[in-house]
Amino acid sequence: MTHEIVISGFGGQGVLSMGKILAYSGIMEGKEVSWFPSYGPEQRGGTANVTVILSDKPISSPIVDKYDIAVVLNQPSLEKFEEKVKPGGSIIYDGYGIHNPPKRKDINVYKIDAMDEAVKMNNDKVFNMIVLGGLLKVAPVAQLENVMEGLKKSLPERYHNLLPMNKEAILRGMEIIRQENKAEINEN
Amino acid sequence: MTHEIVISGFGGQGVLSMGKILAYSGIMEGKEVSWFPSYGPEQRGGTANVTVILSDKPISSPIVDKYDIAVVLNQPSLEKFEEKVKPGGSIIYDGYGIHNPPKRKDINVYKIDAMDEAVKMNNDKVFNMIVLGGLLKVAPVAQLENVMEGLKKSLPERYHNLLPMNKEAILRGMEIIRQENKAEINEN
Amino acid sequence: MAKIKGYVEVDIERCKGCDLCVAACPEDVLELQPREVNNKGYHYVYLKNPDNCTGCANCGYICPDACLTVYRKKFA
Amino acid sequence: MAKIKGYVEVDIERCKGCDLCVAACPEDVLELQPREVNNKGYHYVYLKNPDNCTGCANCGYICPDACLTVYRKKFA
Amino acid sequence: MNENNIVNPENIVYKKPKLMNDNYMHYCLGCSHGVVHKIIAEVIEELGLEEKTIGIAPVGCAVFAYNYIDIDWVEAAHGRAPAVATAIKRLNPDKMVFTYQGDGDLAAIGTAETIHACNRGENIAIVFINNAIYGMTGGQMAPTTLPNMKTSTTPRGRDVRMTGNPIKILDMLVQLNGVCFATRHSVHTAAAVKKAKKAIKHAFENAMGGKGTSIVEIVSTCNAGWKMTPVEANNWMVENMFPMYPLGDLKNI
Amino acid sequence: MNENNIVNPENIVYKKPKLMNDNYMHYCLGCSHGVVHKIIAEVIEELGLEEKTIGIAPVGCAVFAYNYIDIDWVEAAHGRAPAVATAIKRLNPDKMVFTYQGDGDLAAIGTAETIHACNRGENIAIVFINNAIYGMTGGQMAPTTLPNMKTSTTPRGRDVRMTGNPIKILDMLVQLNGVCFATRHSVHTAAAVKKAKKAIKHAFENAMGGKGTSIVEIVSTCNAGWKMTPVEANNWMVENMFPMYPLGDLKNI
Amino acid sequence: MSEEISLMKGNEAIAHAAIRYGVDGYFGYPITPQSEIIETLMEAAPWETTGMIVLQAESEVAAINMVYGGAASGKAVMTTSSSPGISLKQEGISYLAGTELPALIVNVQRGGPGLGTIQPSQSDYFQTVKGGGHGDYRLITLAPNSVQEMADFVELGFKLAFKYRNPAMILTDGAIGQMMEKVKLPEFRPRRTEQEIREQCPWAALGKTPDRKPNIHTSLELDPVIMEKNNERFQAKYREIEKNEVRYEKIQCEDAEYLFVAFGSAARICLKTIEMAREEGIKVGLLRPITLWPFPSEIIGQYADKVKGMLVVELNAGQMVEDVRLAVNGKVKVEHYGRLGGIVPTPDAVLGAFKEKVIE
Amino acid sequence: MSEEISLMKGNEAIAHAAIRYGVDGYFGYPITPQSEIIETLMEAAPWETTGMIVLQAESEVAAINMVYGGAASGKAVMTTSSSPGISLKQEGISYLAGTELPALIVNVQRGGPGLGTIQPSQSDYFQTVKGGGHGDYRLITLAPNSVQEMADFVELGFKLAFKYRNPAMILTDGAIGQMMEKVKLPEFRPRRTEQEIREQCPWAALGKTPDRKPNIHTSLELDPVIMEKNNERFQAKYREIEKNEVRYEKIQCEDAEYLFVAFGSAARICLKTIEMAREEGIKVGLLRPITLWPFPSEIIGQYADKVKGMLVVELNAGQMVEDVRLAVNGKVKVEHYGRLGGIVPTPDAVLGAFKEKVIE
Ligand SMILES: Cc1ncc(C[n+]2csc(CCOP(=O)(O)OP(=O)(O)O)c2C)c(N)n1
Ligand SMILES: Cc1ncc(C[n+]2csc(CCOP(=O)(O)OP(=O)(O)O)c2C)c(N)n1
Ligand code: SF4
Ligand code: SF4
Ligand code: SF4
Ligand code: SF4
Ligand code: SF4
Ligand code: SF4
Ligand SMILES: [Mg+2]
Ligand SMILES: [Mg+2]
Repeated sequence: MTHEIVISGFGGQGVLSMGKILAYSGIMEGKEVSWFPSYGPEQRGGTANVTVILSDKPISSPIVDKYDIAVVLNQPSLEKFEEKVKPGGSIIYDGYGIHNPPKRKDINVYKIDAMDEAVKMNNDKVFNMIVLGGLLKVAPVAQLENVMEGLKKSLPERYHNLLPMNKEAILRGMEIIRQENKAEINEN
Repeated sequence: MTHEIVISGFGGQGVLSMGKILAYSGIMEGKEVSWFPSYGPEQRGGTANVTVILSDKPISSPIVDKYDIAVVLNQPSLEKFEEKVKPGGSIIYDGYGIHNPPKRKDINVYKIDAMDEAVKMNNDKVFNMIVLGGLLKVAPVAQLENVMEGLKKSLPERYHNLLPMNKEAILRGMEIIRQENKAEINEN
Repeated sequence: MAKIKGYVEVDIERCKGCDLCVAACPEDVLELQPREVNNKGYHYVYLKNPDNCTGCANCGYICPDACLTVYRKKFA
Repeated sequence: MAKIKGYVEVDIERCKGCDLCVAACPEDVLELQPREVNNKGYHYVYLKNPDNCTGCANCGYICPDACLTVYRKKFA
Repeated sequence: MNENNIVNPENIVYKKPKLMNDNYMHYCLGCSHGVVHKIIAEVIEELGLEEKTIGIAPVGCAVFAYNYIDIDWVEAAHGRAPAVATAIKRLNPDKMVFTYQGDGDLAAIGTAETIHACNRGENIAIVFINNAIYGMTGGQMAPTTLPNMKTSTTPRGRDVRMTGNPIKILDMLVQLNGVCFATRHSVHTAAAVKKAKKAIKHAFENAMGGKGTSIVEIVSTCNAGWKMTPVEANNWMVENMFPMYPLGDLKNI
Repeated sequence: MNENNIVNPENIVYKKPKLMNDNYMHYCLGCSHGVVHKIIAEVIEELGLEEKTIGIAPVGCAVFAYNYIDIDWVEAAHGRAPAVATAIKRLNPDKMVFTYQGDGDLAAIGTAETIHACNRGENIAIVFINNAIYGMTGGQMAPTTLPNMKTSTTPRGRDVRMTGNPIKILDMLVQLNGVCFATRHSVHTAAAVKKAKKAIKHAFENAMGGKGTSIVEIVSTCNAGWKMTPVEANNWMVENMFPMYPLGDLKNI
Repeated sequence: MSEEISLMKGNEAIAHAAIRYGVDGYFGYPITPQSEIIETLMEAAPWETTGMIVLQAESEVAAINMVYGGAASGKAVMTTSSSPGISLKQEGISYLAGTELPALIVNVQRGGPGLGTIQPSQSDYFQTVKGGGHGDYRLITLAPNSVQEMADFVELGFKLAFKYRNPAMILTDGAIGQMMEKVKLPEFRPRRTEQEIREQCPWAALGKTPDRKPNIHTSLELDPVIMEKNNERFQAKYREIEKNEVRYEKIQCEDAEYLFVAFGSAARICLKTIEMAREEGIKVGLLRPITLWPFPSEIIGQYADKVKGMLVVELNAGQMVEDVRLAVNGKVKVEHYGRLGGIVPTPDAVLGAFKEKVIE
Repeated sequence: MSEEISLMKGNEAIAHAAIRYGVDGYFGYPITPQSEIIETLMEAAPWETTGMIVLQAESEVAAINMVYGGAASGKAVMTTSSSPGISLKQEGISYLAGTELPALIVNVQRGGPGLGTIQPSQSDYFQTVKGGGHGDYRLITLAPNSVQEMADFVELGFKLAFKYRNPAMILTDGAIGQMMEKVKLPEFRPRRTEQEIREQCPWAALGKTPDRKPNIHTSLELDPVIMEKNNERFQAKYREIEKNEVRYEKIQCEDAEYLFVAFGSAARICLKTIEMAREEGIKVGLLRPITLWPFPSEIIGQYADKVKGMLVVELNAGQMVEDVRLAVNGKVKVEHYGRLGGIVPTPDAVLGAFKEKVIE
């Protein structure tokens, strides 16, 4: 089983590190993984994205242009990636960042109000963990314990005290994600 | 008719400009010419040489490694070029610069005491013109008037007052050159 | 006595919410939108206390993104 | 009175006849060969007035080609 | 009082310069580059040099300067802007040619080109943005990085025993006869902006007047590279950069 | 008196240094390079650094320095000797590493490498032969060529309005904290040679002592490039070069 | 999960592998997309552990000449950059080759020409394997296609460089440099002591000991007769390397009726294309050159007798395809599919091109 | 004798031709064997006559970037150097290509690699025609084989450079640069006025007038989609040049059973070899590429059907031979004879090699 996932949002939204945690989780799960970022000049702002592939087999191309799952955290990301989701695939979007939700009918659409939830939790920093929780709910590519292992690996030692808070955020994300559309596939 | 000539001596002996005058003379005579110098880092001393080719036909290679005539003005030059004279060709050497004269029997050997003559004429600068005179005697590749035209062309205007003196030196060179060996060619 | 009043127009879509104008304003006129963002995702600046504005243009000079048009008028 | 005498040996084949030692010698000891040249074609230096030499080594210091060995001895 | 009384073109006291177009600038929020761009646009306009100016953009965050000011531009290879400007000015002596360069561009890879253009006294102006870091490539150490300052290639702070002290390139350049004007400014307050503008104007006038090379250093912030907010960066600059790079004229003849 | 009384090893007061081999030097008659080579050979010997020294030869007339002094040598690309020396010294901190460079090499194409090695305070010594010309390539203008001086690329004399003034690179380098010793000498008299030797010795000691970068400029002649006899060249140097490049220490800490 | 497996970028892998291999010195100048290499090194501060020197140079030109100096003293030294920076190093690279010094250079390619783009590209193939610098020389060229190979080729590059006294290049690109994959880093290996270097590299300029002649490193020789001899020695060495060091990978080539030839990131994409093609029943294999020089001409020549056609896939306008054609020498059709300017083709685009150009 | 004929070095001919052609600016740094070019210009002081600017730059890197600047302002500008100096210019050359600016660069080659030798060589062929700099670009490359052509190709080089907005290179060597031959210099041609430049080169950065948008010269494009388009435009232009601008000379090819392929000074030597071979009754001709890029592949391909074998003669270890083989595509044997490190082969050595390698 191979999951080709793209995560996309504003520069500061923790897109790349969310991808990294996901990839580490995959490793903990014993999978092959690849993580391929968009990269550019350093200026802040603008949109960043990362392609994460998790697979039971060696990964051939780390670069793809159709995705099983797209996680989009702002409007430009949705505009860029909506059309690149495979029919029958899924899109997850954040309700705060996106005003015009996805329109495609042949994909599963999930909404997660992660930003609002983060504000509620009084902690901007967990925004991307909430999203990750949502993603893991939709596509359980790794078990929670392995995700926590991956998180541990990808955080410097000095931040390990934050692990419980992150776990809570992930769990919260799993709870609050809601399906808005179920893919209608016309096989003809 | 093609003449492939090399002139070789110490850096300061006016070898390159002698070659240039010869080449210009050839042009005045209506010939095709080429002039190819040895070149190196600028330091004084060491040996310089120039290959001059005069021909009725377009010149193919300006670089050759057998010569019809070699004019050698110091010992290292003789050592380098004696073997490169074509059988039946000629070598011209200056008696002051060369202590061990050429040994080959299959070439014509000419001696010219140009340095001594220049001292006699009280003018170091005409040394190379005396040698040129000798060369022209041995191989009349250009008529004197054309040589003088060539000289004029190759000298900056401000030195044109020196033309008569140079002419005298060339004539002197024609006079003092002496044949020391006549080529014995074994055609077998 | 003549009274000087100012006003500042913000080009919201150019504004990156850098806060420099806010810090530079001597009259506490400006503030970043606490929640609203523009299309680039920035909390842009708005006039919290427009009446305080003197039109001194400090904000305009230091805005790196040339978002601000500053007006100033003397009232009799 | 003690008398100091000097002498200079010239490595003729290294000498390029640059004349610097000649100019540097305070005792007019040295001169370039007016006619003779070495194998490189240079008019090398020789001791024209060897008796004048004091072994001050000026010539040696400034010779760029390290041709000169300078001797110096005090005679009682 | 109604704001409509005020919002009227005749009451405008500050606005985006005419020569600056509407393109959205790629710079990080709060980056000093934008302020300097505005100044340059204003000065060109005020001197009436729109049709005579050729700007040389560097490799650095300001590489896209050409997208924002509507004059003719040439984007130079990293560090080579002074060489590029030299040729353009020599070949077109009646034009106003200026370079716009960062500290990495001007004082690291471009050291030779900077010094020799200044030494020849090329009639150009150099606007030098010293933000003590390589902004564009992600915040590496620049020649002007302060001692103990953290950058991505000096994660524990610049150790001057390993990497040398910050280079005060202006102090070196003023020694060259070709330099007619060398000055240091900043753009963190309205007053500073006005002074910097005067300096740049003077530099551009020198370039047109054939007086030699003028160089205007703008001590700047790179809040992204410094990992601060723009406001913090300004304060940090005043506290830390100004002592090392004191503002004011170093030469003006 | 019999000369044999004198010609005896024990009476030798001056001779070719031991570290200088018998190879015939390629330099023009009277070239200053040879004198400086002798000094370097003597200093290395006197400091007992034969086994610890690595010399960096430039591209310039002294490119063949490696043929004459029997130590380990690395021939650097034109202008890059300070970079080459930087790495060798950093990787081998107990070695004595020096560069030997001409004015074209050090102050034209190598300007950036020179300035940055000095700024980092690399523990190396730089011997800088300033003969105000590109000797090796046939006498073109160097950055240090004097105003109105004729060279093959300034056949009517260097016009400083076109090419700039001579660069006094030492005056720029002394401003850098990394430089511990900067001094100017010549080798046209025995006394001068002795002083130059002391300076080079000090520089080499600094390099071993980890005190930073030392640079010894030797104001030199290039009689071939200057189109004079060696003796004329020395006189011309005293008259014309010394006023522009005054001898003496610029920095010694 | 073994503790040894980490997830990191190709650029980071190079840095960590260099420290572990016992590299003595790194000299570099920042440029996207490879600045992580120097940043990772600076973060790791190996001068405090292995003694490795890491220096941010004032320019790429300075950096390559630092490498030249370090190499001349027998040290294992390296530099890394990306395309424009590599162009600036060409004189220095030619000097390394002309002086027969071992060194490792990494080019994390981006699209050109000029300042170009920072996205991945393979358009410096010619520059690398034909000679971007002047003179007849060759760079041993390794083309990793994974983060693991980024790590592994540091050691391989140095081994080959020292074995043949020749600079080696890792030619990779922004995709491999920026992506993260699992990687097993090599074991730590102590840096060689000066004594070891003096023994293993008797040519090293480390100070002349009385038992030997001076070690002189120069590429200059004014006597053309000697210079020609030097060049003939280089050429003989190159022939030797061509004989011994060709490396490539064959993937599903046994029954292949068609062949892809691709290296580095392009080869990764072809892997997926092969999967797709095989699903459609098209028998296609991939020949992946690992050494770009020496080039696997012989094996490609052999396949020319077996397959019906070849497609060379590159992130450029057609460079390696020339070497493939030279190897094939007219025996079979060799087509090229390339994308330019930082675009990385998708596997289906490659498949489409393959069908259009190669299968009639 | 016409007054117009002079005797001069190839290097001098380039300088005089540049002045007469109305070149606007020369920027260079001395290096043997081509310093006569800048020296001749400085002696001629054209700034006093035609207004041409001549500047000795602080380095080759500065010089090529001056050329870049001058070219961006629409001027006819040039630089000259020799092999190591040309290596330093590679970044700048790639920028010129990436920004589509016309300029003339002259490489008077010497032997390499490294500092090498100052004697003639042709070992920068690959560097020139394949891309010494980074990215997919091409240099229009002219290879003169006489002093006359040195003079003539200044004009030709600029014409092509401006026609296609692409840098052009004269690739020659120390032999052609240093030798004197008769030459007829071109007529004086006035330099273009600013008005003319504005008309002929509307892209020139000369100050924005109200009637047009800003002229911006940049090779940067971060959007790979646009960057690919740029590159596709370059490639289309290159195809156009390949279609229109191939130049070569055929000598005694009509009845040839064998073919020499050689350029520049090597071609001169082959001329004599042909004479010698024909005296022995061997029918051999010479195909001399004048443009090295675009390469005369088509005509060589045609001869592959006619002759029994080809010998490529170069002053290098085998570079152009690859392009000949690509053109021949296996149809006939293509052998190589090269001398290295500054050695210029003699005509009989070439004849010997020909007999040994090509005639069985
Ligand atoms: C030859 C070359 N080397 C390196 C780079 C990468 N690079 C781009 S910008 C830059 C430094 C920018 O720093 P600075 O000049 O200080 O400008 P800033 O971004 O800080 O304004 C570097 C190293 C490049 N593009 N070209
Ligand atoms: C990259 C490069 N550029 C130019 C040259 C040619 N070149 C050799 S030596 C030299 C200048 C020498 O002048 P200087 O450094 O003053 O040394 P000098 O010969 O005067 O002692 C030049 C330009 C070269 N070899 N390499
Ligand atoms: S004009 Fe002055 S008072 Fe008004 S908002 Fe701006 S800074 Fe504040
Ligand atoms: S300074 Fe400009 S960009 Fe920054 S917050 Fe104020 S208006 Fe917005
Ligand atoms: S030692 Fe002194 S006195 Fe003797 S020759 Fe030399 S310089 Fe003259
Ligand atoms: S200084 Fe030396 S080289 Fe010159 S003349 Fe005297 S001994 Fe000869
Ligand atoms: S990285 Fe620094 S210099 Fe660059 S745009 Fe951002 S703040 Fe400005
Ligand atoms: S050219 Fe000048 S520097 Fe070079 S060896 Fe001759 S005199 Fe010395
Ligand atoms: Mg900066
Ligand atoms: Mg010099």
